[in-house]
Amino acid sequence: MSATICDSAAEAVAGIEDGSTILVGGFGMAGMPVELVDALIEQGAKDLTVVSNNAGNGDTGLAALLAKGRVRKMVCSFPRQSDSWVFDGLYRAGKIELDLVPQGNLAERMRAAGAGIGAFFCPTGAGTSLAEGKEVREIDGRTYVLEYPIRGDVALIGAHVSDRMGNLVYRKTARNFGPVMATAAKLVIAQVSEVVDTGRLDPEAIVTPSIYVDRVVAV
Amino acid sequence: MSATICDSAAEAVAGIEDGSTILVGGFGMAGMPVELVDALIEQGAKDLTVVSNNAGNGDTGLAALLAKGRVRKMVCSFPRQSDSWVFDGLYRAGKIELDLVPQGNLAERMRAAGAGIGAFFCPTGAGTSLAEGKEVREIDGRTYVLEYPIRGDVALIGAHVSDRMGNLVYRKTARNFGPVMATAAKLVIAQVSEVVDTGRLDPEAIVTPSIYVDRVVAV
Amino acid sequence: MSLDKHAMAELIANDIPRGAYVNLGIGQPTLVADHLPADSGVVLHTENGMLNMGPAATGDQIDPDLMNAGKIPVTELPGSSYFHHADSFAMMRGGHLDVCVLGAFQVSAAGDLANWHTGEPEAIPAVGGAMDLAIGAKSVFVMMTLFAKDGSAKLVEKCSYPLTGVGCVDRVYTDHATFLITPDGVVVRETFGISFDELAARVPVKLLAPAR
Amino acid sequence: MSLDKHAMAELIANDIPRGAYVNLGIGQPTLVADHLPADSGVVLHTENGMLNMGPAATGDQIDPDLMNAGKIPVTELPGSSYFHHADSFAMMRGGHLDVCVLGAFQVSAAGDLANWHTGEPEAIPAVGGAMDLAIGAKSVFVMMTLFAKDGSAKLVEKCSYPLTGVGCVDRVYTDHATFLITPDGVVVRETFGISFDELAARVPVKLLAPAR
Repeated sequence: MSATICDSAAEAVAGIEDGSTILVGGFGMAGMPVELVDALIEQGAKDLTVVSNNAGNGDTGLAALLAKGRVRKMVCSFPRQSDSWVFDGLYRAGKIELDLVPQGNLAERMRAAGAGIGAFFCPTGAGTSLAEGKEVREIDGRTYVLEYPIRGDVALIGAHVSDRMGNLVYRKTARNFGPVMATAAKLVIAQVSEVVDTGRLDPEAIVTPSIYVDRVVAV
Repeated sequence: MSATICDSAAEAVAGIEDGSTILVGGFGMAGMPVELVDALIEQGAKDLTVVSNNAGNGDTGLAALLAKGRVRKMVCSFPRQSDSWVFDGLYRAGKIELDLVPQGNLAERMRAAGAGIGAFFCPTGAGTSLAEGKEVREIDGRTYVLEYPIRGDVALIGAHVSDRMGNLVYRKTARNFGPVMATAAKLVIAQVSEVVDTGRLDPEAIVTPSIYVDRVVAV
Repeated sequence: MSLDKHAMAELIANDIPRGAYVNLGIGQPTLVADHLPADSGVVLHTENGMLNMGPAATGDQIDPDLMNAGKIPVTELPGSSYFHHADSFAMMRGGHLDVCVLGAFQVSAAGDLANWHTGEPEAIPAVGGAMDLAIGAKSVFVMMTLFAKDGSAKLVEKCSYPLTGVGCVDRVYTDHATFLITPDGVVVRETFGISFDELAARVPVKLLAPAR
Repeated sequence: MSLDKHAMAELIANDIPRGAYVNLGIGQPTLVADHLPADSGVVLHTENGMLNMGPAATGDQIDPDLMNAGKIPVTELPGSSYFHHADSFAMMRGGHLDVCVLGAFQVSAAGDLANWHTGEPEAIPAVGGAMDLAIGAKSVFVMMTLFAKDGSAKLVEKCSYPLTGVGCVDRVYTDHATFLITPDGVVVRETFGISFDELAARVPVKLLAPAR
């Protein structure tokens, strides 16, 4: 179905259930759907698993969601940053679970979820502690680790412009995880700077086709 | 290295060796690198394996390459078309080998080659004769077939515009296999309608970044 | 009276939910596009890399770079987008299309589909995107005549032709009846110019009467 | 005299082939960019989705949507392109980058790399793209000081820190020497302010003298 253009971030995140797995876009603050995360905090869903490259910066956005105790588990590549004190505290206190995934595997495992791939043999991390317990296979003389899809119940992403159908374009390196997460979740919610009339975006330059997008809100 | 802008299709295909695996872009005639295929016929490489969605139309292009007896094996999804008499004749005469691959597996297996994936479990074709002899695994209640990468020694693709570095954009459904093949071959040769100065293409709309492109020729 | 292909296409078109993302297979299924209501909001996908495909191109509209999966020149609608083949088939395989309408040689009672190869030894095999389409969409509709030229039913207990996909078909639209493939068996949703009993006598599959 | 980090960066910059596609890891390796000749044609990749990244942004150039993998604001050069994370890491993992320059805690004689985790139990683990970078590029260069603060060599027989990648390092640039990891063993390419014998005495790895 074509995307629903929402009037508010609150409307956009309505109905997210406790226990959901939420994919949250962004690399640092670029592409981070700040207003959607704030709305999710207001909305109140808890016992969440959050999949995102980082584990929150400062005291706002994802960090604020963590601080409220809403997140049971973080799946990410790089939780430790200079301003990740919220995650650091919860982790050291044993109040949050961490599933550490190499950044490319995070992206490729979500891509697999979106592309209907059941599992894939990946060379990244072979022979390291992050591959411990995983199936390993030698193919053409190289060692590969079997990796499974990461699926979301919900994806919250930040894009640049949407048309009224939900076709999305991004801006510079804020593109990062958004297009992949949009393929990997059942309910995809995008915040954008602007919603334009359908037909205004160049069909050759659309990065996320509307088929992947359920709700859009301009913030 | 940045792409070499060639003066002629002959220069662009120079050095292709006998026995090579050649990925040839296009879906029907859209995106088909006709001038490069013609130059390859002139160049004379033989005993080729050609990977392309179709197996040639009419008497020109890929069909002409087949007619010259240069192709040992076709890897494709749809060889039988109303005007595929050249392939049909060779196949019925036992003069060409056929590896029939479902269209999406053709694309995904080349994508795997370009993305450094060793193999992947794919649901397409499970339980059919095209999966016979292949490794099968049930994952989360669904049956998947293990598929391996398809790599090319050379890719011949048709794009729309290149800049002088080799960044490529395509046009409408002529995009098809080009971007995937560009990632999957050691030597990637693109024919385009126009070469423009670097900086003229919108960085947000480039489909094939220059890193994948070795030679470009305007035809 | 049994349905002709246009009536079948209209029936299918009316069963496609508003705003659905749909792939119409090569051949008769493309007729479905002609019967979609103007305000249906249905978005057509073509596996050669496009969403929101418009009607067939005519005259000056014909552009050799813009064709559908059957290699017929088509047009684009506002909101269309282009993507490469790996992305296009990821979209299909990943279950993002709502409905796919395909032709068939045979469909089995368990929803197995045979539509790519007659299995004749002299035939040149060609599969295209058939296997990818069969397993990809949320709902797979088959559009076919119920009986082959020799009078045998194409809805069968077990396909004799090589399979395209296993257990993938949800509904079968034919000229004589519409069938739902359910976990409980094959349900006849409606018949056209034939009684349920007559149908049951001619189709070698246990048929369940429509739910009332 | 041993090299400071700028001299090491210059040495590496001069070893990068003209026109190469290069990823410079977070930290000291980013210094390499400052020493590339203006006409080098080297194209920088940043794993957060960009090719042909320009120098760090200053003043009005700063754009919150344009940063490198270290989350430092950067600029774009003519011919730059953007792509999403799966495509960016496919580019790395698929072996399309010519050179990647990484920092390290330790490198083993067999080219194993340890650069992501000190293994201390209280440390919060964070890997980022380190493992993807380690196994992806055609050539992996390490840039590090040869000795840790406690005086122990960071070029070791076997890494004691958790591994980032196995057998992935090709060259090790340090303040005291440049080492080539070869199938025959560790070759000292050149030394800086230290003799080969002194180096061999301080590094617990069998070192081969440079080829003459």
